[in-house]
Amino acid sequence: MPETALGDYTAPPFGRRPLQVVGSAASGAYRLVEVFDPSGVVPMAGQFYMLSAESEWPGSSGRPYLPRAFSVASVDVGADGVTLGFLVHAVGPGTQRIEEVGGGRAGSLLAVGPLGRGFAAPHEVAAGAKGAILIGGGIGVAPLALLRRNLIRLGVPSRVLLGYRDADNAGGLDLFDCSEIKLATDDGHAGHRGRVTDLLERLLAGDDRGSAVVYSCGPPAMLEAVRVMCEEAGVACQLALESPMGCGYGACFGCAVPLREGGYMRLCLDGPVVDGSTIARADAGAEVQ
Amino acid sequence: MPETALGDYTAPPFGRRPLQVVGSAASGAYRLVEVFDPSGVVPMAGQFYMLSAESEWPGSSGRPYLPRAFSVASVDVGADGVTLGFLVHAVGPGTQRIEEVGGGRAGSLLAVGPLGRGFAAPHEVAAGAKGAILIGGGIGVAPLALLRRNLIRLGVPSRVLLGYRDADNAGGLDLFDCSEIKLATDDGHAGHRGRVTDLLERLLAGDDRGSAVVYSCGPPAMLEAVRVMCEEAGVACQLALESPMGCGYGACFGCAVPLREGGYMRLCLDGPVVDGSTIARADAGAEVQ
Amino acid sequence: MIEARDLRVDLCGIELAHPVLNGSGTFDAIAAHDVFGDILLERFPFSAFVSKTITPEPRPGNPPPRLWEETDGVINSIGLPNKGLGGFLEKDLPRLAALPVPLIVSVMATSAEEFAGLVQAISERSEVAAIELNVSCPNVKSGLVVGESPDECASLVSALRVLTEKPLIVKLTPGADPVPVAMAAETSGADAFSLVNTLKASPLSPAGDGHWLGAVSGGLSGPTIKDLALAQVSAVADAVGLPVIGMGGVSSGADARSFLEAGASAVAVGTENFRDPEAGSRIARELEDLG
Amino acid sequence: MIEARDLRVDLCGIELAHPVLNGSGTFDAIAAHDVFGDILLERFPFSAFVSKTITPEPRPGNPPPRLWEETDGVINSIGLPNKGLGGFLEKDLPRLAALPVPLIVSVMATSAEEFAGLVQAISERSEVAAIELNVSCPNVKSGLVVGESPDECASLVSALRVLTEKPLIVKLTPGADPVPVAMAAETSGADAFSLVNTLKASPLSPAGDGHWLGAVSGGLSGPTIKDLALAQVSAVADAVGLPVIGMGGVSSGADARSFLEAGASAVAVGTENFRDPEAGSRIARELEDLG
Ligand SMILES: Cc1cc2nc3c(=O)[nH]c(=O)nc-3n(C[C@H](O)[C@H](O)[C@H](O)COP(=O)(O)OP(=O)(O)OC[C@H]3O[C@@H](n4cnc5c(N)ncnc54)[C@H](O)[C@@H]3O)c2cc1C
Ligand SMILES: Cc1cc2nc3c(=O)[nH]c(=O)nc-3n(C[C@H](O)[C@H](O)[C@H](O)COP(=O)(O)OP(=O)(O)OC[C@H]3O[C@@H](n4cnc5c(N)ncnc54)[C@H](O)[C@@H]3O)c2cc1C
Ligand SMILES: Cc1cc2nc3c(=O)[nH]c(=O)nc-3n(C[C@H](O)[C@H](O)[C@H](O)COP(=O)(O)O)c2cc1C
Ligand SMILES: Cc1cc2nc3c(=O)[nH]c(=O)nc-3n(C[C@H](O)[C@H](O)[C@H](O)COP(=O)(O)O)c2cc1C
Ligand code: FES
Ligand code: FES
Repeated sequence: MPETALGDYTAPPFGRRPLQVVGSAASGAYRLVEVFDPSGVVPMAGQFYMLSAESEWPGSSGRPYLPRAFSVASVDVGADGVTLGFLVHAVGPGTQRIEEVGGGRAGSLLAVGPLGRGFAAPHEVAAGAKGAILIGGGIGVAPLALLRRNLIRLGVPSRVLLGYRDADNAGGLDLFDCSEIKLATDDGHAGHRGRVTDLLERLLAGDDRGSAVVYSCGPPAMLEAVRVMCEEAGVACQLALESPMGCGYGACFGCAVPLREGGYMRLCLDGPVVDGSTIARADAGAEVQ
Repeated sequence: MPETALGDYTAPPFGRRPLQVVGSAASGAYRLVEVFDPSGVVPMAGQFYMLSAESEWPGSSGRPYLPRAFSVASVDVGADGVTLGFLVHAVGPGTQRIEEVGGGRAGSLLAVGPLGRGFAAPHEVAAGAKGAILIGGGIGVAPLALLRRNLIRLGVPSRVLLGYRDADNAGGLDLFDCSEIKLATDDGHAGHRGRVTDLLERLLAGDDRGSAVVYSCGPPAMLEAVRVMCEEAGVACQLALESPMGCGYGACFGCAVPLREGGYMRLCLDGPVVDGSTIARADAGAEVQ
Repeated sequence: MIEARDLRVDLCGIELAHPVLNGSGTFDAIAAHDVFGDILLERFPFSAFVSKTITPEPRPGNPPPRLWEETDGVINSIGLPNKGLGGFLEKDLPRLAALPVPLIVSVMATSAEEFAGLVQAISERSEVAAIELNVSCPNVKSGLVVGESPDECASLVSALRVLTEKPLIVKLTPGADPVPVAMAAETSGADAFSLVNTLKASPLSPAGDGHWLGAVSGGLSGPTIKDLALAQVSAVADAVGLPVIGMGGVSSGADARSFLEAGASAVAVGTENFRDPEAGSRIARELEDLG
Repeated sequence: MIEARDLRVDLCGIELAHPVLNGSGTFDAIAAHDVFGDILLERFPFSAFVSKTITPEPRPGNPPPRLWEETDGVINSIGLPNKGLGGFLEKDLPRLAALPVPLIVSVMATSAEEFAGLVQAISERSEVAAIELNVSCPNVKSGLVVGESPDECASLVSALRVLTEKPLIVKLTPGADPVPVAMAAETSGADAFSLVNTLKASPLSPAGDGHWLGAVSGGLSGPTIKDLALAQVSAVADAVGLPVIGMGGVSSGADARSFLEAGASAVAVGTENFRDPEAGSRIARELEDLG
């Protein structure tokens, strides 16, 4: 795995380890679950962990059976280890169970990670690029929150566009500590009424076009719209894709995403962050949410 | 099904119905879970219900999948229906889940019943028998509690012998409202230190022998000892057996208990209360606990 | 019984009020009548009743324990307890004939001659609407698993075909690819197929002291085999031109619909009956609500 | 690697430190090395490594979705993505040869000639300790399911036997009675058996809009098939005189012990690897603790 200006690749500890839950708080309609990782491995923005609960996994419905993938949304490096924040949108048995462990019950999550390929700095993606446009939809804001912080630390200017369907599906805004966020919501409950890609369209029509790289995470249809817009505008983009992951470390071949050149990649190894130019479509993998 | 002086056979409502939990209290190491049954069907002592929980059945371990059999331990007939009490000893996933529903969480149990054959009055079991000796072990005290009440109501004199392994496995004493109980415990924490069958042996050596019928419920080894003692003493006995029940109403053929004459009975139809003389051994069925 | 006009099914000329039957051996209508009374007849859960499999001679069944509970399923080693042909005709048939739905009698034997005896005797009884051939029961140590061999199955069906005009339903076993077996049976004159029967499995005692079941091995059923059953039902329905009764883990209207979509003409409910005596009518109702 | 003296196993002359292998296609040692680094080699979870099945030509695998989650298991329609024989020998073999444990290469082809090509090429490589013949993969639409037919399997094994001195492990399919197939393969010169492979199953989309998997059908694995696998492993171990590698839902030392008690010489861990990358060593350790 290549090093990037946004962080070095550090191999995750081998195996599955229990990480103690040290915090849990609602973040809009999502929940930020924080765990403490004494291994001290610092993940890159865009990397993910495979998480499961120590007990009651499977839950009452018989599922979940496999662990679930979660992007790391915040990192706090301390002397004894790192505190990792995961933003959880409870959409099914796995995410519900993870949210429950966070939500009050003391306990641990079983974790494998950090895994996968994270975001690269703008100049690594496109020669001459100096700024970043972050565009997130729904729970896809999670990896962008960490990316944003890392960019600020590196002094890379970035603009943030976030879109939500409605208030019941919005959260994570508190992870972005600056007021420079532009919002779009389908129901108009906050910000622009409409698609977040409308906002991107305007930006790409403006000055930033030549010098920025677009970073995006969100629902497949949004990512595909972003990919096409960027392709048409000649702007490089990095997309954090989703695909149902069985293992997260290349063992199951379940996370296949079609490549533009034909064949498939394993998203857990060659993603979740991919260059827009490598894939045929951003909505061709199996939808996870 | 024959009517008996201890109650008439009333067909249970067809199908599985939710019964609201109206009470739950610890009873020693067991729990008495009370539900309200608006159908008003009054069960006979010795009959049982197939119970499952409305939600989280299966529980976190993937089991229970099938409903579980519970003897009715108390009955309170009201104007709108009957309140049924079940004494629960949490030994595995099914009993634990039933106990939980009772233990605080408002909710309902899904029930089929009353099912099976209950106890008959002494004179119906043996001509001339006027009294009863009730001998119970562990959670087997449950059906005897109701039998005792019914006998009192009918004016049939009865003696009660109850045995427990130790305090962690004792309960249900509060269901016997008279002080005439003789206790035996393996660890000697209460009553006679030793087997409850020691107490039976003494009784059978005494005067009651000719005029009493023995009623028993408890672990297979105890029931088998009771059966042999009664056979040797020439005293009729009715034993409430256990066998792993899949359905409780004759559908699965899972509850087979060997007959003395060869072949098997379905305990849910021809039991759980059987005459000691009909079975080869009382510990030949599969142990449930 | 459910009066849902658009749920009606014609199964080999037998008119069914809805597509939900019981799986053989998973509902004893006589016992249930004794337990629940006449309301069972008024609200009979199935659109046809399939008897427990009967054999030429009486059988006591296997030694207990006979049930093992799985996550979402059951392994049974019941072992086909039944009164034998004579006892069935004399004691059970009159009572089953009183049910408000058509009767399908399931039979099993260990040779073609014995099978012929069963089919001939049952064929004479006008109370019986159809005969199901159990060629797959994994619980009984028969030397011959007819349902795993296209040739064996074809010759059995040919031999029985000439003995009866009643529809012959062949119950296929999931222990082998059912498609060639079904195709051979179709050519030999079968009228319909039912599948899946249980899958052979051997649970061990959690105490680590050997096998759990008295008969060592049993058959796996319940929701845990549903997706496996769907694969087999759809393969058979695609391969043959005859009606298929799909089963394996059906416990809701949605499950029933899945089997119908996979190509089944009707479905059967087995293990779910143990959890809910009225499962059949509930599932038919849910199916109706699904539209 | 675990140094547990009394757990050592001899498998067809291959010395294994403990009886826990991986199931083919359920652990990619090269990818895991890239992800976790050299610690993977220091703490390698299996006592031998079984490669993903390779085919003569490269295969991209099936369209997504490829995984369906069951209660206690998974249905996969991965479809044997692999680099083909040439790519395997050139790119993968050197890296697999660097693993600290013996290497078993799994191969599959759609004709005896192609199988022969694979076996011959791999047989020349001293890095390879044994060859596993995948005659049962339910994901690939081969015309021929060799593993379901004793005759087919016997003639394949006979044809390959003369081409190699390396142990030939035949991986049996659970879709048919494995005993006659195993007996035929034993006579034809097989050295060992592994079973079970996955069971064919077709999950439907919960949205009610057809099949879930991109390839329609897939193979069921995980704890949900354990008791079924135990039945088959014990039947094969009883019937043949060769070592058996048992698998199907092994996720704890107690499960591993069950398979060993059923007659297996070693066990393989498949789906549990997805939940826990170190499952193999954990299970070996638990097995040791069970004594
Ligand atoms: C790299 C990556 C990073 C992610 N990061 C985050 C994050 O930071 N926060 C977050 O909340 N989520 C994140 N996700 C998504 C999250 O992993 C999924 O939402 C989660 O797997 C859903 O699991 P579940 O059990 O809650 O729901 P599921 O039951 O798995 O439902 C999710 C979808 O799966 C389908 N489904 C239904 N039944 C089945 C079945 N039996 N088998 C398979 N699929 C079925 C349905 O279409 C359903 O909509 C990420 C995913 C990836 C791949
Ligand atoms: C007629 C009758 C009346 C009863 N009355 C009462 C009552 O009033 N109160 C009461 O508390 N109990 C009563 N019981 C007993 C109660 O039904 C059982 O204790 C209960 O079924 C146990 O279920 P469980 O899930 O808690 O435990 P289980 O997990 O079922 O464990 C019970 C035993 O089953 C075995 N077992 C373990 N795993 C499995 C498996 N996978 N499949 C099958 N068996 C397994 C083990 O030997 C274990 O010790 C009665 C039983 C009968 C038949
Ligand atoms: C306890 C039990 C007994 C069964 N007995 C028979 C039988 O006698 N004859 C038969 O053909 N199938 C028998 N079966 C198989 C069922 O009819 C059905 O094919 C199978 O259980 C799959 O359906 P299910 O998953 O809905 O239970 C039996 C199944 C169970 C669980
Ligand atoms: C995702 C996945 C991929 C598999 N790929 C292969 C394969 O390439 N070759 C093979 O012989 N078996 C393959 N199998 C089968 C396993 O090796 C094993 O036989 C089966 O999964 C049963 O074991 P388990 O229940 O422990 O997973 C695969 C199984 C899974 C779940
Ligand atoms: S998630 Fe298993 S290979 Fe990618
Ligand atoms: S418990 Fe099902 S027949 Fe008795």
